[in-house]
Amino acid sequence: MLETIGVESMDDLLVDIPQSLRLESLQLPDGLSEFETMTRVKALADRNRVFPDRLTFRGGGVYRRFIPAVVGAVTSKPEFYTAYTPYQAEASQGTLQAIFEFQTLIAELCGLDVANASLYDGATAVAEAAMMAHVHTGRNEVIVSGYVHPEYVQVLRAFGEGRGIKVRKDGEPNKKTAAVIFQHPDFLGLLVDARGLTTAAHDAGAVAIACVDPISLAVLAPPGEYGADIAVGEGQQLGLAPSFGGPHVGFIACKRELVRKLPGRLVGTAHDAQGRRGFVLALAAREQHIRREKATSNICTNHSLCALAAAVYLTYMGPYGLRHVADVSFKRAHTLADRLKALPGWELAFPERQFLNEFPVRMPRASAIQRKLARKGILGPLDMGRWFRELKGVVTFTCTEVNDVRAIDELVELLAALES
Amino acid sequence: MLETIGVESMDDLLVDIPQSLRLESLQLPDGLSEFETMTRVKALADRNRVFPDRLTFRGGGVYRRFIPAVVGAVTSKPEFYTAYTPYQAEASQGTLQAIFEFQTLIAELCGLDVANASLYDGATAVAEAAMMAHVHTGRNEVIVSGYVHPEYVQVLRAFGEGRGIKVRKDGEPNKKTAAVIFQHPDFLGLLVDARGLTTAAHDAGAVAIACVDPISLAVLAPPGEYGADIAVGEGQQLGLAPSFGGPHVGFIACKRELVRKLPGRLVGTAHDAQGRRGFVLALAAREQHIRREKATSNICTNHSLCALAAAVYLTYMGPYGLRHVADVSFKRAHTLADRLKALPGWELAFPERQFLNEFPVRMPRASAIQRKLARKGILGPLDMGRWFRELKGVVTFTCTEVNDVRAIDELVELLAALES
Amino acid sequence: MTEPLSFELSRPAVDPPRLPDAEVAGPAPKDVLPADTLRSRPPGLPRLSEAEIMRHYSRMASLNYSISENFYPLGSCTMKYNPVVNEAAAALAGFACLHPYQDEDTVQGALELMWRLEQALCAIVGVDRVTLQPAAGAHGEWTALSMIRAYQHSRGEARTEVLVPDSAHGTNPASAALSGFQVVEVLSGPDGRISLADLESKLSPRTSALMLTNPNTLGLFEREILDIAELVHSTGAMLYYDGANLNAFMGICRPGDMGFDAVHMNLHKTFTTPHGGGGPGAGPVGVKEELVPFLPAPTVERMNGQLTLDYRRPHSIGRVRSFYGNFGMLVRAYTYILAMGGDGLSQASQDAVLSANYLRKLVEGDLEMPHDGPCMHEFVASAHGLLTHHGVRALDIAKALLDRQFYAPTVYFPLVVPEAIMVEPTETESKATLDAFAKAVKDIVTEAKTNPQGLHDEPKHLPVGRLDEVAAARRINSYLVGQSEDPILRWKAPSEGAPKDPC
Amino acid sequence: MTEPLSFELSRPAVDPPRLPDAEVAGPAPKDVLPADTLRSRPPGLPRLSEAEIMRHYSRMASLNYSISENFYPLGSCTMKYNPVVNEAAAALAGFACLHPYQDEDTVQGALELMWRLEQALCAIVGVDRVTLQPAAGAHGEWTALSMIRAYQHSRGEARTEVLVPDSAHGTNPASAALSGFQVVEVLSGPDGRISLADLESKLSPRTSALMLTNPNTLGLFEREILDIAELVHSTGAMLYYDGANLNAFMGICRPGDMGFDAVHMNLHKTFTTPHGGGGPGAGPVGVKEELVPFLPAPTVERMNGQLTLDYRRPHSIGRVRSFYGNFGMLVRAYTYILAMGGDGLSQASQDAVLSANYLRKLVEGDLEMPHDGPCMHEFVASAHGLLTHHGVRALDIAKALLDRQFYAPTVYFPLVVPEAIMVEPTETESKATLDAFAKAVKDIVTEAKTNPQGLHDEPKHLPVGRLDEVAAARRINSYLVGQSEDPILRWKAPSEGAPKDPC
Ligand SMILES: Cc1ncc(COP(=O)(O)O)c(C=O)c1O
Ligand SMILES: Cc1ncc(COP(=O)(O)O)c(C=O)c1O
Repeated sequence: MLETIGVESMDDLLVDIPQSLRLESLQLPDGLSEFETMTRVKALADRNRVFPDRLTFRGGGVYRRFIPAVVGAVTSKPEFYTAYTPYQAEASQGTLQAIFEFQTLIAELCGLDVANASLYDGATAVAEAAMMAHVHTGRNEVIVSGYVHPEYVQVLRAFGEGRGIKVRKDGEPNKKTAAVIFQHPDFLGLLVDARGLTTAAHDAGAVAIACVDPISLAVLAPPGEYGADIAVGEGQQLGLAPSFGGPHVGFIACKRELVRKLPGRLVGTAHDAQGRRGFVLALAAREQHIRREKATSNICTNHSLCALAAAVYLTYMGPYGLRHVADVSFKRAHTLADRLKALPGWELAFPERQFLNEFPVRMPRASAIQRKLARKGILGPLDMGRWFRELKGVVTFTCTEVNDVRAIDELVELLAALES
Repeated sequence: MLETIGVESMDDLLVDIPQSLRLESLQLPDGLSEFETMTRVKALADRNRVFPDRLTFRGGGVYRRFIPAVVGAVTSKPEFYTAYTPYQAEASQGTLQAIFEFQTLIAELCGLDVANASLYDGATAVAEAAMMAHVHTGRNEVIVSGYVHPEYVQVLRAFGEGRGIKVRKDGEPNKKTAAVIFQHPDFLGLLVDARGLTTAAHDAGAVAIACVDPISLAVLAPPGEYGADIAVGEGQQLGLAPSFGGPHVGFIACKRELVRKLPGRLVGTAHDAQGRRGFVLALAAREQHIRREKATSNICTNHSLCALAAAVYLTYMGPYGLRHVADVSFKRAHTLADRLKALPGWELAFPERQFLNEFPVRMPRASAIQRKLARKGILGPLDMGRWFRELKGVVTFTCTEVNDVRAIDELVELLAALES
Repeated sequence: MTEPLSFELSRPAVDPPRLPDAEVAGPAPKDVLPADTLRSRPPGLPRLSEAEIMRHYSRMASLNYSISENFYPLGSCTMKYNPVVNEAAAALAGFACLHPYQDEDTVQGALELMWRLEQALCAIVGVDRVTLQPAAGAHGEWTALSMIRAYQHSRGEARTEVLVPDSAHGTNPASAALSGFQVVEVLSGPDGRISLADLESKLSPRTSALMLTNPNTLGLFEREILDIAELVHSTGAMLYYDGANLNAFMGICRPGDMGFDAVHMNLHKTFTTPHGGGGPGAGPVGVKEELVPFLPAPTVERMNGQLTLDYRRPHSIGRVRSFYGNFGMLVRAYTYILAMGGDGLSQASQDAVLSANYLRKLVEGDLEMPHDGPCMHEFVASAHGLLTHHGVRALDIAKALLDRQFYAPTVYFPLVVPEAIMVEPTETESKATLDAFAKAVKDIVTEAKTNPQGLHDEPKHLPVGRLDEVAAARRINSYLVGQSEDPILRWKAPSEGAPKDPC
Repeated sequence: MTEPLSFELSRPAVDPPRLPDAEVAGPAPKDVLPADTLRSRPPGLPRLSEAEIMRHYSRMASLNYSISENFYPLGSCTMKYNPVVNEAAAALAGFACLHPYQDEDTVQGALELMWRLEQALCAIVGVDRVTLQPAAGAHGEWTALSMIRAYQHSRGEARTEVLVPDSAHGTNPASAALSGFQVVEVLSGPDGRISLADLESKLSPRTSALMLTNPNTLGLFEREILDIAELVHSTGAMLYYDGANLNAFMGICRPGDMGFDAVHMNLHKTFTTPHGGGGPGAGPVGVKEELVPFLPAPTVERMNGQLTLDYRRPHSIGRVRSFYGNFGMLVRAYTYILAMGGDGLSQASQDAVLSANYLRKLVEGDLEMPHDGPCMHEFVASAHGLLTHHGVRALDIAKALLDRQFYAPTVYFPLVVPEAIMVEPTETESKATLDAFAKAVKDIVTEAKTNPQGLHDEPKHLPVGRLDEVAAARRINSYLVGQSEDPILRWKAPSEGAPKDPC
């Protein structure tokens, strides 16, 4: 090949690199065979502790759920996972159609008009939504109402910093308010007054942004029903492994009038000369590759494959399967809550509030108990005191369809034994 | 659908079934969700003990070897694994070409003219080869020379039973002898006089059948080089998991003059009207669906997907990769043998014989030691006394590229500690 | 687009993959083994990078039709959807990494699975014990016949004939022959069922067994099965059930109750283990009490709460394959049975029968139906009239279906129907798919009547057109008789030392 | 063949999948929650069986080109082969099943992997620390600029401008704007490199940073990089490296040594994590000493032999995403780096440069090369002459390549080359593939000169022909302004209650 090029050596191709920059070699060990590589990587994996699904009662934004095998069978298809962003539509109809289906599924779940192709995660989805509100209203303040996932709020703050968006915790919206952001159910698992918050936002001319749990929407009124303008959320529960926090998938859906402000990719239908329907990247004029510094967002690579997983998951479940999952999780969590609050010294932290399948409990001697649970292979509840000073001693438990009754029994019996 | 058919109920479609035969229901529990199913199946899997690759020193026909990830990536493609036997060639070119490549790879390895599409396993491959020899020579006796895998011999006996083929252990071939069958290296891992056995068979007008280890053929003279007429073997080492003994893959290759006697599928090239090359099932007139009771074999479904795995494995390795694997295994096994024979009371069972990577050792207090090895997570050697009275106290050890030096150290140190 | 062979893509510039080093000193085989035991030159394996391998096989995969992308109504083959959870189950390290010679106390889960699968299969087909050893249906047939022979032998009977209907699958007579029996053909009657009269005339003291599948290969239930069983048993012969058609009646009836003494099952048909492009499958055989002593060894037995492999079976026919059968396929089938349950399996069979009758109804205006319905899980149509009147054969219809994204039905089988087209839709296909297939058949038949020549040129939209098998056979023959050096049955480097030589 | 939407395939007759029962008594949400918090009707999800889902997505997959089946020379995107072992590594239960809020002592292996990956990336690009949090390249750009702003802020500087070359990727100005900076464009000179004179004229005390990729998006190494760095640093601004082009010189040179203060890396380009049809990727950012205090929290630190997540970073810009980044992608990249080693990575970059120059040479007779070589890992050609003389655009060439089984190069980027065709072959393609691609280009250019109209009609062999994006945009606009009720951006049931309604 060098001969064809007409040079003598590799160095002739690297002439533009100043000699002073040239390296002898990388300060890294030599390569390994696949077998040795995998042996070492597996040794690292083995140094982590895997808690079984059924004994995992910790949530806080990442949940154990049943993942149908068909999800992995689809996402592991190289035709999907080794394609790029579908710039050439005619040779990317598989990816484009999958995104189009994802957009529709999310819009349906949220009861809103249009959803995008995906965002990185729930946290950046909240931040992007705030940016939309900021641009839409021309206002510089967003209100975070109630217990929104603390990491989402941190990301929102970091995002807002550059654009001069102030993040206010609670309080009444006013005419400086670009958006009211709430999570429903909130970070503690409690239902909030989504309708009231939406109305208050609208009354102040602000945008209402609902951060939602997609599985809850099989049961709860979707944001579109109570009038929220933008719905965002984290899609991990829709067929994605916990994977130490990522990759998962953020989603965002909005009303028609906000569509031009949406960040990221959007896929729409188009037709060829023979009238065949196909799918294309649409409204690209919002995006960085066309609009550069005037783009609605800088996002380019998003989380397409995770969106595909979510689409397969939702299609597997269908409307009634998804509701069944939500119902089972609800029933089990309520059973667990009833049994926990009967333990001496335990009480629900907000007994007057409703929840679905995650709930806050006041638990005595939290850290000692956590250690004992771990020793028994149980991933116990999540300590809220870590983030909220006022919630010292409060933990949240999560139940889903993977926590069978025997697992709940095991947990409660162990706790009862510890209390006695 | 019932309406279209023009009946009222399912029962109307089942009218031909005598009422007395109709069941109320199956005596089986009701079905389960995928999640519960997998939980139960996994509970069974968890009741088995998995010895790590590197600490597995047991062989005897099934070996731990490095399986490149690309093998699974190919065989898990639904286009391959959910297709049927390629009856419609135009819509099955992928499967047909894969088989054609497998046939070529096996023929190349064996140094013989033609190989078939696969057989069930090494044992039935031996039996089918004997059947070929029986038909080819019109003779009724086969000689099994030396330590051929005892289960292969059992299958050969069962196969022979119906056709009246007598299986003789060792002895000189004579004019009643249809075939001389030997394994090289043999069941103990020792090289045999393949050339001499082949010549003796030919001198008596018998067919020489070599049962070979495919990885050994990267190093050892292939059957074609020393004149064997048929080569058979077990292909598990070519990219297939141990899987408690199956599914693996049998292979068979032969000289040109025996091709019409081959059992099972054969794929060949053919061309379409435009001159494009394609692949088709060939020489079908040997087979059961055409020749029925006069077929060379009754085999129909064979082990195509396993053959595909083997083809990918061999292509990944290439000629020099495969030799490297054989060399590494050889060196490690010889190191282990040297260290074992230095242990007090231990000795090579056949010190005058050559071996590649499996070898017989006389070991004191075998069963006590095995128990202790198992306790340390080591799958120790295989007891030959189980099959051969004369080999009481003899065990075989196996080393491959997965048994790293630290594993060998661990094993030897543990044994040394037990001996002192 | 076709794909070159790996051998043609091979490049000498490709380094072998990185592999572990020996890490120990010591000579290589070539340094110590006698020269005449060594290979003289490396085997002619191709040399490709992993990237090239992946692309090569991915492209080949895309040349295949498969149940995952296409309706695959291949009669007698029960091409139903293979749940992906089966694959996950078989891949569990606790199964995939087990050495067959591990000590029994370390494989109790595997033995438990085999035990439970055996129990479930017994319940489904109505037998007393099942061997899981046979690797496929044909292997099961032969295993069963061997047991029957051993049983009769043990009673001092030397029965030498096996009766096989003319509509039987080719493996039936082949298995009988392999077991050393004479094959005697039994004729079908005009209603597509076995002719009782003919059966009676062929039965004799020499008869060892009658091999039967029910519903038979025409998709028709042998209504007189109880009479057949009585007749066969009355001569002291046994009744063997070819289980390829078990998908027709799980939970509806059982071969054991019909009087069958031995039954094979194709786990790769009825129990959704994938076909793999031609295997691996699994062909367990169930038997009634009197055949139990003759089962292949080992069997799985429960003793004092532990499961154990029982090798001490003095009457056993021996071993029919190494180890314990295609264990990985047993895991898949067990997973399927667990997920479906008794209720699910019954429903599956009912839906299979419903699909077949529905589709039969849709196409009966287009294709001749040589036999009256209702059918069971499949039906056989005929293109005989089309051939006579329009010169269009079953093969042409098959190829035309390929061009319309459908895999073809089985054609020219069973042999008793001229220009047979054997359609098995299975229960996992939607009505929409059946409707689309029926429409394709209608279109093709219309084309057959208006433009038969067009059909002869199909398929046109596949990677290759019809391949000339006759020419291929001729070239193979030239090779076999030594008139040519191109084996056709394998790739061969153009010539020694030519650049294509991969080494 | 196109594939209907899942919503169009949906059938009300399909039962929901079997799912675990609650196993506990107790009311369902609808029985206890206030009515106005409840959903009024089920969401419009499709209803398909698993078999139908598998077939639906399998067929869709077959409509895609991908690196596993096609050469994919998409410039700037580094579409190289993704080793399958990466996938196996990420799927290990010890990684895939970790909850991000597990206690640190239960995730030491994961933290160790992150630590080692950070070390390796530091060594490769020549920086002091790396944050693994950003989810993609653009996210990394924004993270880095945020750190630079925070750093300058901490020194009391309020720098408001970021300089971006006219050849830069769109995410560069977009990220700068998102970080609140004014974007100032720097012009390229006639040799395709940044114009030092123009740079000097745009630099000012307001300048916060210059964003640069090197080799730049024309595939050309910025020969004067050391002068550029000095110039930028002399004004107190910082130098930011867009790591999309890192594949050009691993082991050959390092951005850190060139003078870059912050560097993002696209693990989904250089380090073989698959692109997934548009992510997920990972965009770690490496920084020099002075920016370290501003890294997002948490960082991974080693303390007393234990690894820990350090949240107490008072100067940190905060958090840029939840948890610790796209951990699954980090596992893949680490696996790749381990397998390749320092030697393998260096070889990869050299091979990438070799491939690009070879391919450039092959096509330079057919396509204009606006800039002199040698190039680095990619090159940019132009169809400007073809457009002027034959009316054939870069887009036409792209579509014609699709018809020949090749994915198209990036077109119309970078913006500084008219009718740009940006080709990045990568090191994992064989010479045979490059030759075949060059031949296809030659054929297409010949056709452009002889039969330009023919090219406008391509692609002809794909599931759809060219799609009318303009008409689509018009219809979307109608919807957005309320003149139509078809959103185009999603499927909508034909009308309420119509049979297509999936619920
Ligand atoms: C009716 C019938 N009998 C027997 C068999 C043989 O089964 P196998 O292919 O598993 O050996 C088949 C399958 O092709 C069949 O359809
Ligand atoms: C030069 C360049 N910069 C930045 C990016 C943005 O990276 P990402 O898509 O990962 O956000 C890309 C990738 O498209 C690129 O090619």
